[in-house]
Amino acid sequence: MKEYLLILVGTVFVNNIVMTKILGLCPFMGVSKKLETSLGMGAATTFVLTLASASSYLINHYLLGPELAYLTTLSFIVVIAGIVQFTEMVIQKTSPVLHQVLGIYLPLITTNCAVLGIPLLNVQENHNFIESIFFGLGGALGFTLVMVLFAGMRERMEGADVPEVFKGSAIAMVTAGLMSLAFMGFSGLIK
Amino acid sequence: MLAALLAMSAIAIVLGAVLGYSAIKFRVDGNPLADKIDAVLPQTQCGQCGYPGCRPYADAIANGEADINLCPPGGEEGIQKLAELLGVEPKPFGSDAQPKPKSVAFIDENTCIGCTLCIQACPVDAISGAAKQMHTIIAAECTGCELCLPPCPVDCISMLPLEENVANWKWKYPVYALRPSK
Amino acid sequence: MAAFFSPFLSKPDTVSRIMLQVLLALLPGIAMYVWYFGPAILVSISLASITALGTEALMLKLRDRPVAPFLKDHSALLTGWLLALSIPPLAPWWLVVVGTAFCIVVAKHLYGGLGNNLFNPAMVGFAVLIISFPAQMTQWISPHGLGQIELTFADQLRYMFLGILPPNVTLDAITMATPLDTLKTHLHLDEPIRQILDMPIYGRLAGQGSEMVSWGFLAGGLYLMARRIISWHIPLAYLGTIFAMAGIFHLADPAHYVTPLFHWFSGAAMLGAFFILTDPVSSPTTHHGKLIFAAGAGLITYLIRAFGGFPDGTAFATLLMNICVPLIVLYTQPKIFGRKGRKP
Amino acid sequence: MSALFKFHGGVHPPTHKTESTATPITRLPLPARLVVPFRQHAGDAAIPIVKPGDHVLKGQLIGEPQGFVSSAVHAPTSGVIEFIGPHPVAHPSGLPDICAVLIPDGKESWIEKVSVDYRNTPIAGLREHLRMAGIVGLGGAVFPSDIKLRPLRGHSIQNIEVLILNGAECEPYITCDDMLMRERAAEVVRGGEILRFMLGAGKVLIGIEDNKPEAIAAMRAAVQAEGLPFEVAEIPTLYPSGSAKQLIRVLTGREVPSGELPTDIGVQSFNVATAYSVARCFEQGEPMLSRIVTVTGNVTQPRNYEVLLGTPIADLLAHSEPKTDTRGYLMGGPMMGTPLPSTDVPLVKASNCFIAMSDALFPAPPATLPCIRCGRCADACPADLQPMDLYWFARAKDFGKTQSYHLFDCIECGACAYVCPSHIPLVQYYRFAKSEIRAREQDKLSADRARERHEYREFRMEREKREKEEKLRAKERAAQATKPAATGEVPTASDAAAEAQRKIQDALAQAKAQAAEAQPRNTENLTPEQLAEIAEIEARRARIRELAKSDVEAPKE
Repeated sequence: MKEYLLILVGTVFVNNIVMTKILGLCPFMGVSKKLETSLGMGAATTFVLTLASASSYLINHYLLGPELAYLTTLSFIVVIAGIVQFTEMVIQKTSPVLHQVLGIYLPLITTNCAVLGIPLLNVQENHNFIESIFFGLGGALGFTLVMVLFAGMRERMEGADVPEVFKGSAIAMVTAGLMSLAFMGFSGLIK
Repeated sequence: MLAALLAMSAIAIVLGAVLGYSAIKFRVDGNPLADKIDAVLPQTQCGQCGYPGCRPYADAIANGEADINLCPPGGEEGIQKLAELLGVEPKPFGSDAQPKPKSVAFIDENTCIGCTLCIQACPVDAISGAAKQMHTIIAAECTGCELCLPPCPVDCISMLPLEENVANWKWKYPVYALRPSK
Repeated sequence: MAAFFSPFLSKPDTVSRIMLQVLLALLPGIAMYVWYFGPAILVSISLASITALGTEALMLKLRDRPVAPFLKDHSALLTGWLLALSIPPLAPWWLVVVGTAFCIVVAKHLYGGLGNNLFNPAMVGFAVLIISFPAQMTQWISPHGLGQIELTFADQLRYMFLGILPPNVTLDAITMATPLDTLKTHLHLDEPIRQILDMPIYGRLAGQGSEMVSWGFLAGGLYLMARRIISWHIPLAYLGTIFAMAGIFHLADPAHYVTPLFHWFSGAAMLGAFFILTDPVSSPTTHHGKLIFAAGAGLITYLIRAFGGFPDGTAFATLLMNICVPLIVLYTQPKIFGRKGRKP
Repeated sequence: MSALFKFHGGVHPPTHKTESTATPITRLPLPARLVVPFRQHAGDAAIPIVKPGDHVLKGQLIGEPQGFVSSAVHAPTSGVIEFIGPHPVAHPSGLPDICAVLIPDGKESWIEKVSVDYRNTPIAGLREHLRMAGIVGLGGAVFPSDIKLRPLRGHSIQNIEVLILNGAECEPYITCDDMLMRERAAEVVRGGEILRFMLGAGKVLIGIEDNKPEAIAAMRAAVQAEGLPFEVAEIPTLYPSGSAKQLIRVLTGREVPSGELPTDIGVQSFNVATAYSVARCFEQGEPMLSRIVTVTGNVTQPRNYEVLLGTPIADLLAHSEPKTDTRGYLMGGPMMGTPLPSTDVPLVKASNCFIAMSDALFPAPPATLPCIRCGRCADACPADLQPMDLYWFARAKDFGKTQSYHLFDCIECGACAYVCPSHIPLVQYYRFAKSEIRAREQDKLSADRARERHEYREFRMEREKREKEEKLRAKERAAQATKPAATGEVPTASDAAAEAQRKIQDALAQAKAQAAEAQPRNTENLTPEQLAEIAEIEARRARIRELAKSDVEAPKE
């Protein structure tokens, strides 16, 4: 059980997929204007990612096997698209407000490189079923945590006296850069 | 090669089934967004946005036909609220639709001939009067939409901007020199 | 002009006086530093100050803001000093200049100048330097009396500015790793703590000279708390968490984990607790928020020191907790008057 | 002595009270002219019921209250109303307001004063009497006192346990309540008893800051003399302990819940000057015509005056001889007061103090720097708010956020701006944000009303259209029912054309017949002269027809 926790904590803090692996930047930049939207987006991405890493393991292990390995990326994308579409319908039904506020970024989860990246990493480091789920969950929670923190910072920066040239996404990029600088402090924490 | 096709089609079939089922189960209709947009609009029903009133403009924005900066009475904060609601970038006003200070219509009583054309034109029934009787505008109800100006045959209606008095005076945004006062 | 709205009375205190107090509070630590490590630090502090003021003036000119009031508020000076104190005194001159310039320009003025920055400028500079120039950042000099070759002040200056060493002296001879660094390297070699601590570099509590410098910063910090410039919440929570964590690990496995006091008086713990974490702009404003912020920083500092890749985690802990400040403040809002539900 | 409680924060500005308490209250001689504004109280302005040129007696009603939250306005002395119209008033906006200018005749002839035995008059009658006597809170809010005495919504009688008389007067420089308590404690205490009786309150606490020992002694002596079970509590000097919510917390330990009224927790508070004017109103039958005012600051004779309402400030200040280096005047205290646009403004019920400002007493603060979030304002805020966050979002005009940080719980006491090391005019930002939010809520209300009216109009148009159609169809059905009985077959298109033609002919014939009958009337029984005259006119008409004909032909050749 210890190594599962280690994977989980590892992917949330040490090698955070947004901060150290620099994956999933477009929703990270696009949705983090407001706290509620980033929470919603985080929840949606966690839901999709956990399902995706679970189903990608099953597909890779049982359906494709070694000789069809070249199909992994293709099949993963199809599965992820299916799951995202399913999630969009669930969200539209349960909370139309969140669906409207997330807007275009909800279907965009399909193209989120983190959502495809993590299953591929799972395959690369051939995690077993439980490990890949924890890895997916950890990656998504790391993504959500960092995006919510980033949304908090951006909401406070709204009122800052930022020079005209840097207003909006420019200062957001700088802040994201400094955030990943800070996350480098964790490097080496987990061997 | 055959196995690959089989595998992919298997995935496709499974996903198709799941999505088809959930499409039926999670059907949703109606568009609650239009009501929310209508709640933000200033309800002057003035038509300056090109739509016959606020509700049609709200529906137009909801299904994406209309832009959010066509409502001068809503002013700057109107666009801000619409942008926040729709999660888009707030756009400044176009050159034609500049917001004007809030004003109220006023009927010059010596030229009014009591033809009731303005009464029929007023979207919020803010003009009291009858055929051949004197007409007057209920200042409290008038939204300043200027729809009563064109139909008046004798042009006796003029728009008076609301002047500041002790009751509706507002504290101003504090301005202070960054340099020391001396 | 500002006196045209009520209230027309105000306390005579000003931002520059507050920052001045903090600068004064740094002096005991700097005195110890000079006493034990020689006057080289004064050179880098003055270099940092000149760069800080120069960059600040330049940025203010670019944003056509009045330069005088902002220069007199000493906030840029404080950032410069904190950065100079956290990098090796014998580091080449351009290291201090680049670091300070980066702090003032990127970490402070890009966000809008005084009061708008989200990260602690000094620590941003330190993090950039330690990641971009790891070699120069480990050239710490040894305290007096450790038998190392003593460079005269002139030699030190020549090395800092020209990079020339006296004829028969190699770089390794005059520099050494920080006590924390040597501890980590030797721990990796699985040597027991007792044996490591017998090395000449270690004094009674921690590093030979650096523990005295930490005492200096502790004295300065207590002065600040006495003058109510900083509140007790952040230092207490930060040092408390480090003490607790170190205590637990030390009790669990004394052979591999040093005593809490060692952690207190080594590296930038004291400097961080009283001067870096308590930067009012980048730390939370609510009392509970300060406690959570400092406790988190303490936890991360200990984790990086005990398990991480860098010798001292204070800088990264500060930056990581600065990221969480807006959220911490959002969720630790105190109950306002009339919402406390207090019925006597 | 009941236990005292503390509230969070508060500041200790230098009090400067001793200057103006040296000399007793002085009565000001009658000024040359009085300017009485009709909006001297919270709520809607009073409606003038006198015309220029009327002669009024001292104490005569000149302005009727209008609406629920309003109060009356009276003539401060006997004289002639010279003019009713806009006149500069002491308002931060500097805008004029409707005032009555009264020229005193010097006789000070009173109206017939009727004292009221409050013990056996119905409470509602007493409240109406207070409203028509223009009694309003003199602590600074000038809220009509009769509304504060009204039983809580839904309750028949008041369930007030504690009545508090607020003599704290925590603002620096102001000493009008202090001098009032020292010299007229008896009437203040009797006024307190009247208020206690009207509220049915069990206990009465009088809160006075401990920097006013003489006032405390005087009030205790008066309570003793009147034999009333009141308790004079000596509270620690701390600004803003005089604010109602904070004083209630200090004296009773209860916190008025945010957004609610003190009466919701069984407490009600009145300023001591209000109690005094209630006593004068019932015992001497005098409406509120004058008040105690402190004139202090950069003047040679700082002291308190009893001044008629409407006295121009210039006259009042002249008595205290302001020094030459005075650069401006302030109404109210230095923490919450407003700068006077000019001294040609009248004294109103809310003006408790005038301060002459000089650079020595009120030095210009150093340059304003950005907020460094040092947290001192949060430690000083008596409402436990986070002023730096409120400032941050008010400056960014993000009013939704300011409300989520409880902007409307801010009592604008100025403690935060007082301790701010960057000297930011924080209260000004909060006032700006509050004004904007109130204006937007007002717009929202009128927008909703406009939508309702628009939707009703649409509905009415639909209904009218439907009714018209039904009427039309009904008429057609009725017309249909009668016509087929006569012709039996369906008229073809050509028949229809012939039908129309026939109709036109009939109409033409009828018109010609009418023209023929139209004889010139009244041609019989005319006198000979009239007949001659008609003949001459006929002749002239004939000649004109000739000329007209010739002209018409002339151009043709």
